[in-house]
Amino acid sequence: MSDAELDPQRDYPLASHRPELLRTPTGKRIDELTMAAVLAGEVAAEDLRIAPETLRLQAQIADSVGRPQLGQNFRRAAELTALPDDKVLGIYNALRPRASTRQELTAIADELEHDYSATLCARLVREAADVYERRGILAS
Amino acid sequence: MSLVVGVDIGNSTTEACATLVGEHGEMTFLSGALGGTTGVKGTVENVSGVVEVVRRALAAAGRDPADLAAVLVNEATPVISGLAMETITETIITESTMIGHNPDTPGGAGLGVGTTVAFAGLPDCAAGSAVICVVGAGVDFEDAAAGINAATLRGVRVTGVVAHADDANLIANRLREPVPVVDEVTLVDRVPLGMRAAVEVAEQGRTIRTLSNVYGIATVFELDPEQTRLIAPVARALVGNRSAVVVRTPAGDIADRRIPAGTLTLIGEQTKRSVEMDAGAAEIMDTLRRVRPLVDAAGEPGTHVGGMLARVRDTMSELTEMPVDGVRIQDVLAVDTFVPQRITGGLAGEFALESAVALAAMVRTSKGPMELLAERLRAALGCEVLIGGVEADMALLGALTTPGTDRPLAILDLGGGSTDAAVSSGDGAHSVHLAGAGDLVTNLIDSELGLDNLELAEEIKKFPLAKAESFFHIRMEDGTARFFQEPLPADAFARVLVLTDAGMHPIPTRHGVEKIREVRRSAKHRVFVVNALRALEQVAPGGDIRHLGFVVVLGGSALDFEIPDMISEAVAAFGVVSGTGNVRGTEGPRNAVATGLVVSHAAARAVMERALHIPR
Amino acid sequence: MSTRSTARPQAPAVPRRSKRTEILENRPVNLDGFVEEWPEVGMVAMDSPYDPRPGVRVRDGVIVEMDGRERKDFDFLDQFIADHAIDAEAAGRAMALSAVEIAHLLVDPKVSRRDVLAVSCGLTPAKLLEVVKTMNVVEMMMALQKMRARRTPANQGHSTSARDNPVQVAADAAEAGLRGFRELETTLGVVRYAPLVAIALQVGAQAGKPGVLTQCALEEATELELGMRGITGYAETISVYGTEAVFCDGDDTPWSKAFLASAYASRGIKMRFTSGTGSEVQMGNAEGRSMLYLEIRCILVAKGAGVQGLQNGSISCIGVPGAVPSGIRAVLAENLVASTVDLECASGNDQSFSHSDMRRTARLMPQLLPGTDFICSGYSAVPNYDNMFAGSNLDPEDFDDWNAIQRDLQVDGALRHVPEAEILAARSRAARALQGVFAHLGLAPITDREIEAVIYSHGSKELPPRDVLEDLKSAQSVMDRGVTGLDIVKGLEAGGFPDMAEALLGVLRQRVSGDLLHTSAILTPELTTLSAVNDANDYAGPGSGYRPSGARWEEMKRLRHVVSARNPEQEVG
Amino acid sequence: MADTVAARDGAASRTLSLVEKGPALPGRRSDEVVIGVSPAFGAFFSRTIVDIPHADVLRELLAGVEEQGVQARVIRLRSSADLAVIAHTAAKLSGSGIGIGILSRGTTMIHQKDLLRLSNLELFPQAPLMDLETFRRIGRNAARYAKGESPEPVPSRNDYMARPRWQAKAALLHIKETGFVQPDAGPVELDVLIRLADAG
Repeated sequence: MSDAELDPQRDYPLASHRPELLRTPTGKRIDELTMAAVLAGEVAAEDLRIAPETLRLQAQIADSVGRPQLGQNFRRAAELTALPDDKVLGIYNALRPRASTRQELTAIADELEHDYSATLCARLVREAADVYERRGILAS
Repeated sequence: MSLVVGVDIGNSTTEACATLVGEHGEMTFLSGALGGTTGVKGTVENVSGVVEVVRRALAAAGRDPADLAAVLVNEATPVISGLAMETITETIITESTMIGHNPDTPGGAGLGVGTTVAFAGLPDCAAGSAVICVVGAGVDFEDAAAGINAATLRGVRVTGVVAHADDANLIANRLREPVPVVDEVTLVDRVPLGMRAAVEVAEQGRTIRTLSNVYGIATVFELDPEQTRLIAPVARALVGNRSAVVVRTPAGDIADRRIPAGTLTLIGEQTKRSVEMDAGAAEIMDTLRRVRPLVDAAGEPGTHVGGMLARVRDTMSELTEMPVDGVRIQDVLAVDTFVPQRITGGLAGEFALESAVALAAMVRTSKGPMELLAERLRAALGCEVLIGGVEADMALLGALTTPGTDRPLAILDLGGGSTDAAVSSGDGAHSVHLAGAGDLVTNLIDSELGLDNLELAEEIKKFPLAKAESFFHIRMEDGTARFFQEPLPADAFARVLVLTDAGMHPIPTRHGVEKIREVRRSAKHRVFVVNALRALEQVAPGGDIRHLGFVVVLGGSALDFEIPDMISEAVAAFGVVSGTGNVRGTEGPRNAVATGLVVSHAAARAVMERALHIPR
Repeated sequence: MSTRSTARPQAPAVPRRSKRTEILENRPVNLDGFVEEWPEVGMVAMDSPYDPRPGVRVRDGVIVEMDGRERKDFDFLDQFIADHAIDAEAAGRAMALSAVEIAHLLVDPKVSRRDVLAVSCGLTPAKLLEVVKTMNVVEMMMALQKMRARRTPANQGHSTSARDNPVQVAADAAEAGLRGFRELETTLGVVRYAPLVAIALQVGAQAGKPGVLTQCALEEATELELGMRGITGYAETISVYGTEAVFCDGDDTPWSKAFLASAYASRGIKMRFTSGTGSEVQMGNAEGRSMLYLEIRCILVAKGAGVQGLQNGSISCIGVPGAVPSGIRAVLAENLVASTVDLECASGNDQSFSHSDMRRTARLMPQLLPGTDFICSGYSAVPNYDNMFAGSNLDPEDFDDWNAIQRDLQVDGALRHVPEAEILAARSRAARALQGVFAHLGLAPITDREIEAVIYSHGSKELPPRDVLEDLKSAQSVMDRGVTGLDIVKGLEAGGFPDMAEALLGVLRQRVSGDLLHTSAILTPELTTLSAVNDANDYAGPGSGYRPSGARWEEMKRLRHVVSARNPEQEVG
Repeated sequence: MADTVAARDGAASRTLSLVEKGPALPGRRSDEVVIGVSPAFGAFFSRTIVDIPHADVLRELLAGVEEQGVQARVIRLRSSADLAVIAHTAAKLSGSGIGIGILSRGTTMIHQKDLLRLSNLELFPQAPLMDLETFRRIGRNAARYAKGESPEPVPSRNDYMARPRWQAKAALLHIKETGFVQPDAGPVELDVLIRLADAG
C-alpha cells in the first residue's frame, strides 16, 4: 500500500477519494466506523487514531505539493505512533533547555532507534544534543 | 454453575458483585466493581451506569459477557434529601454605645476616658480638658500624630484615640505620650461627639479588663444600679477582646433578639404537634419523637421555617418531577449551629456568632419505573434481569458476609443524603431512612467556618488538617510533624492545610487548626452520632439499642477517618459490638447490597440455607 | 470654584485650553499608549539600523554563513532555520535577487503563488525583512491576497465564560458556528473545569453547523491529552520566540517544539504554532533587533519544524507594536511573511487592542480586505468580559458592523447575519444536547431553568450560578473514567440528537485519514476537508481567485434591517 | 474634616532620599521584613508607571509593616532588574525570611527565602493597577507572614484594557531600568528619608 503513487489533485482528501487505502491502527476500514458500529460497541477510542502507513501516504502528498518539511514532520509522526503517550511527553520534556545531559539525550536517541525504529526522531534528538552542547543549554 | 452479577443502584454510586452460583446454591465470589450512578436512582437513566459496572466486574473476573446468566438488581427507591439553614438570633446595637470589632493591631495600651472630639476640633479644646480624639477617614497618620502632639503641648489631655484607617500603631508610635488607639472603625463618622467615652487596649496577648466588666464600666461612667443593669449586655459583648471603645449615649443599647423563625408542624400517623423553631434543635427533635412515624411536615407560611420547607419541597419536586404538593417529608433532622453575622448597628463591622438551626428533610418518592428499567437492561445486556428483594434485606445479607458477624445484626448505612438503618428479625427486615448525613456535615462546616466554599468544606470533612510551619515541614493535627525534601507550594506557607488525596490545600480563613478540627468533629457528632442512635433506636426490638447484638457500619461515610470510631464509642455505652463492615472479607463497607442480592439469589436456589458456602 | 488662601504660594497657572483640545483630549484614542522608537533595545517595529544585512553562503549543500554570521557563531535559531527552513539549493539564486525584485514578485498578480514560493524557500530572515520593508500596506495586502494558502477565507472564534459555565460555552459555540466560524477556541478561569468546558465546546460546535473544529488552550500535557481523547479537535497554543534567551525563558527550543509538532501529527491532530511581534522586547531581551526581524525568525522556525501553520500577528503583545510607529504595518508584514513561506496563517485580531473603535477597525482591515486563512485567530464570540483570553479586538457587539462592512465592500469576512429565530433554536439545541450528554455521562445535571436563561442571554452575568463543587467533581470524573469523544457521540445519540452525533463522529473520523493535517485545513459543513491541497489559492489578478459570488454573496447581502425594494414599507430578512 | 484633607492635598508632595550605607547584610532579628528596590527606584525614576511618587509608595509599604509591629529594612539590588531576583534576594537577607521586591514601574512581589526563585507568596504583576492602598496592604501582609500569620492575599486586580494603554510603556520602563543594572555590584543597605516637600 505504501507503494501507491498518489496524485494530490485526484486522490486528496483521502477520506473521500481513496478510502480503500485507509486503515485504523486496529486494522478497521474507515467505512466501518459508522454510527451503527459505535452504538453496537464495535468502535473503541483506539480505532480513532491514525496509522503510520496513513501518515506516510500524507507525507507523499505533502512532498508532491512542495512541502518537504511538512512531509518530514509526518514521517517523524509515523514513527511516534508506536510510542505510548507518556513516553512521547517524557521525550518532549527531556528536550527542554537545561533538562538533560548529553548522555541522557543520546540514550533517548538510541532507544528511539533500537526499540521503535524511529530513526528520523533519533536524528532530531542527536542534532539537538549537538546544538545544546555548543550553546551551553545541556543540564549541568 | 451459572454466572450472575448482583447490582446495587445507589443514590450516587452503582456497585456490582460477580459470582458463580452452583446447583445447590454454593457461591464462588469473583469480583466487585464500583461506578457512578447515571441519572436519578430507579429510573431508566441508570442503564448506562449499570452496563458499565457490570462490564467492569466481568472484566475484573476475566469472564466473557456472553456467559452471563442473570443480573440481579435491587428494588431501587430514590431517597432524596434537602437542606436549609436559618439564623434565629440577632445582635442589635441601637445608636452607638460600643465598638468591639477587635482589630488586629490596636496601638498603645491602657484605659483612657474623656469626651469625644473630632480631630479637626482638637485645636478648639480647652487646656486641661480630657478628650478622646476621633480621627476620620483621609487623615494621614503623621498629620494625626502631629495634631495630637500639638494639643498635648497646649495642655489638652488626649487620653485615647479612635481611628478610621488601620493606623493605630503608626499613630501611637509617633505620640509624645502614649495612649490607647483603636483603629479600623469603618463608620467612624457615626461615633457621637461631645459624649463621655472610654478607650481600652490591652497588651499583646491579653484581653481588656475594665470595659468587659460591667462594674468596670459602671466605675468609669459613675453609673447607678439601674443604669448598670442596662449596660450589662455591652460588657458581655466585649468579653475576650483586646481593645474596645464604649461611648455613653443617652439612648444607646445593645440587645440580643430572637428572630421569630416560625412554627414547624410535624404531622404523624396518629398525632400532630407544633414546635417553635427558635426553641432549638433539641426541642424540635423531642417533638418529632412524640409524633413518630412522620407523615409530613409543614412550616407556617410567611415565616423562616415556611421558607425553609418550601425550598426543600421545590428541590425535591425538581429532582423527582413530582408536583410540589405531592412531596411528603418523612423525616427531619434539626441541628443547632451558628453563623457569623454582621451586627446590626455596629460601627466597625463587628461580627457576632448568631445561633441558627439547620434542618435536613428527607423525602421518599414513589417507587421508580423498575419494570421498565429491567426491560431496558435486558435489551442492553442481553441476559436475564431479575429485580431482587427489599434493599434493606439485601444489605443485611451482604453485611452478614463480614467476618465475625452474626444475627441479630443491625446495619447503619451512612450516605451523603440520608442515614439508614435496618435490623433482621423473624419476618424479614425492619428499616428506616433518616434525614441528615454527609451533605449536612459539609454544610455545617461551611457555614460555621464562614467559608462560603462547599468544595473546601467537603475536603475539610474528609481529610485531616495540618499547619505549614515552614516550607519544609508541617505540623499535623495530632501534634506530630512531617518533613519534606522539596519545598511546599507557595500558597501553603504559614497556612492551615487540609491534606487531601490530591495534595494539600490551604484553607483561607483566620481560624487555627484547633478551631477547624473542633467544628469538623462537632458537625460529624451532631449529625452522624445523633442519627446513628436515632436510627438504631427506631429499628431495635422494643426501641432499645441494648437488644441489638452486632452493628455493622456501611456506606460511603463509613470510609471516613473518624466517623466509625465516633459511632463505636457512642454505641459501646449500650453494650453493642459495632464496627465498619468488611463485606465478603474484602470489600470494606462497600458492595453490601450487591453481595446480598447474590446471596439471596443463591439461597433461593439452594435446598437449605445451611448449604451456603461462603469462602473467606 | 474654591477661593484659595493668598498666603499659600500660587500653583503655576494652567495655560488656557481650547474647547476643541478638551474634546480631543477626551477621545478614546487618547487612552491608548504610544511610545517613541528606541532601536538599540528593539523597541522598533521593522526599520532598525541594527538588524543584520541579508546574505548567505552555502558549501556542500550546507549553509555556512547567514545574514552576516558564521556557522560556528549561529545561535540555535540560526542553526535550526539554516538547516531546516531554508532550501540551501534555492538560496543562491533567490538571494541574488534584490529585495525590490522579490517584492515585485509578491505584488505582481501575473507572477503565480507557486513561482513566488520557488524563491521564498531560499530566503534568509534578514532578506525576508528587507523585502517587506520595501512594501507599503496596500502592496502587502495585494501580496497577502495572493499568498494566503487557502483559496477560501475562514474565521476563528473564542467561546469562553468568566464563570467557566459549560452551558454558556455550548450555546455560544453553537451561535458562533451558525454565524460562520469554522474553528472555535476556549480556555478556562479555573483550570480544573477544562474537561467539562471542552466537552461543552465540542457539543455546542456541532449544534450550529456540523464540522466546526474545537480546541482548548491549556498547558501542553493536558491539551495533548484532551486532543488524544477526541474531546478537542486541534491545538494552537504552542509558542515560539525569536531570541535564544526568550525561547529558553519559555522553557523550549526549536527542537523540543519540532518534536511536539510530530507528537500531535502522530495522533492525527491538527496543530499550529503561535508567535508574534513584541514578545521579545516585552521580555527585555530583543538583542537589539527589530520586532519584525525576530518574528520572521519565529516564522522560519515554524516552517522548519514542519508544522502546517502559525498563529501570528503580535497576539498577546499587540500593545507593543501597537504603540510604535509603523507597528500595525509590521503586524501585517508578519502575516504576509507567514503566508509567503507557505504556512497557514491565523492572523491575530484576537486581543483587546485599542479604546478607539476607529483604530480597532483600521487594525482589522489589512487582514479582512485581502483575506487570510483565519482572519481573526479569535474573534470573541462572547462579550469581552467573559473572554478568558483577556479580551479580543472584536466581540459580539461588533457582529452587525462586521456584516455591514462585508456587504459594503463585497469582501468575505467569513461571517453572516443570522435571523434571531435560528440563533435561538441553535442555542437551545446546544444547551439541550449538552444536558443530554451530561445526563448520559452521569455529570452534574443541567436544569431547564439554566437552559432557558442561556438561550436568551448575552453573557455569564445573566446566568444562574452552577454548583461549582458538583461541576468540578464531574470534571474530575471525566478524566478519571477516561471519557472520550466517542462517549460524547453516544451521549448525543442517546439524548435524541442523532444528527449531531453523526457530525461529531465525522469530525473524529478525520483523525484516521489525516487529511486535516495538511496546510490550512478546515472541515466544510458537509464534513469534507478543504485545505491548501484541494482548495489552493489561485489568485492571479483581477477576475481571478476567490471572490464572494452566488449563494454566498446573496447571504452576505442580508443584514438585520434592509428595506424591501418591492415594498419600502417592509424589511427583508 | 474636609479642611484637613484639602490642606493635606495642598501639601502632600513628599521627597524621597535614599542614601547608601554600605553592603546589605543578612538580618538577625526574626521580626523584620526587608524591602528590596530595583536599581533605578527612587533614583533615575521617581514615579511608577501611573505617576505615583516612589516616596509615597515606599512610605505606604513601610507604614504597612510598622502598623503590624514589625521592623523594616530597605536595600537596593544593583545587579538585576528581575523582580523575582530582587524579591528573593530581599527575602534571603531578611531575618524573618520574608522580603518584598519592587520595580520602579510599581510591579511588586512578596517572597520567602525557602521558596524557589520563580515562585512567590504574592505577586502583583499589573503595575498600572497598583495604588497606595494596595502598597499599604502589601506591607501589612509581608509583616504578617513575618509574624507567622496567614493573611488573606491582597486581592489582585485585572483589566483587559490595561494592555492597549500600558503594555509598551511597561516594556520601555523595564528596558530602561535594566540599563542601570551593574552585574557585579552587591546589594546595598539604604537609609530612607521621606520628607514633605518644601512648600515655599
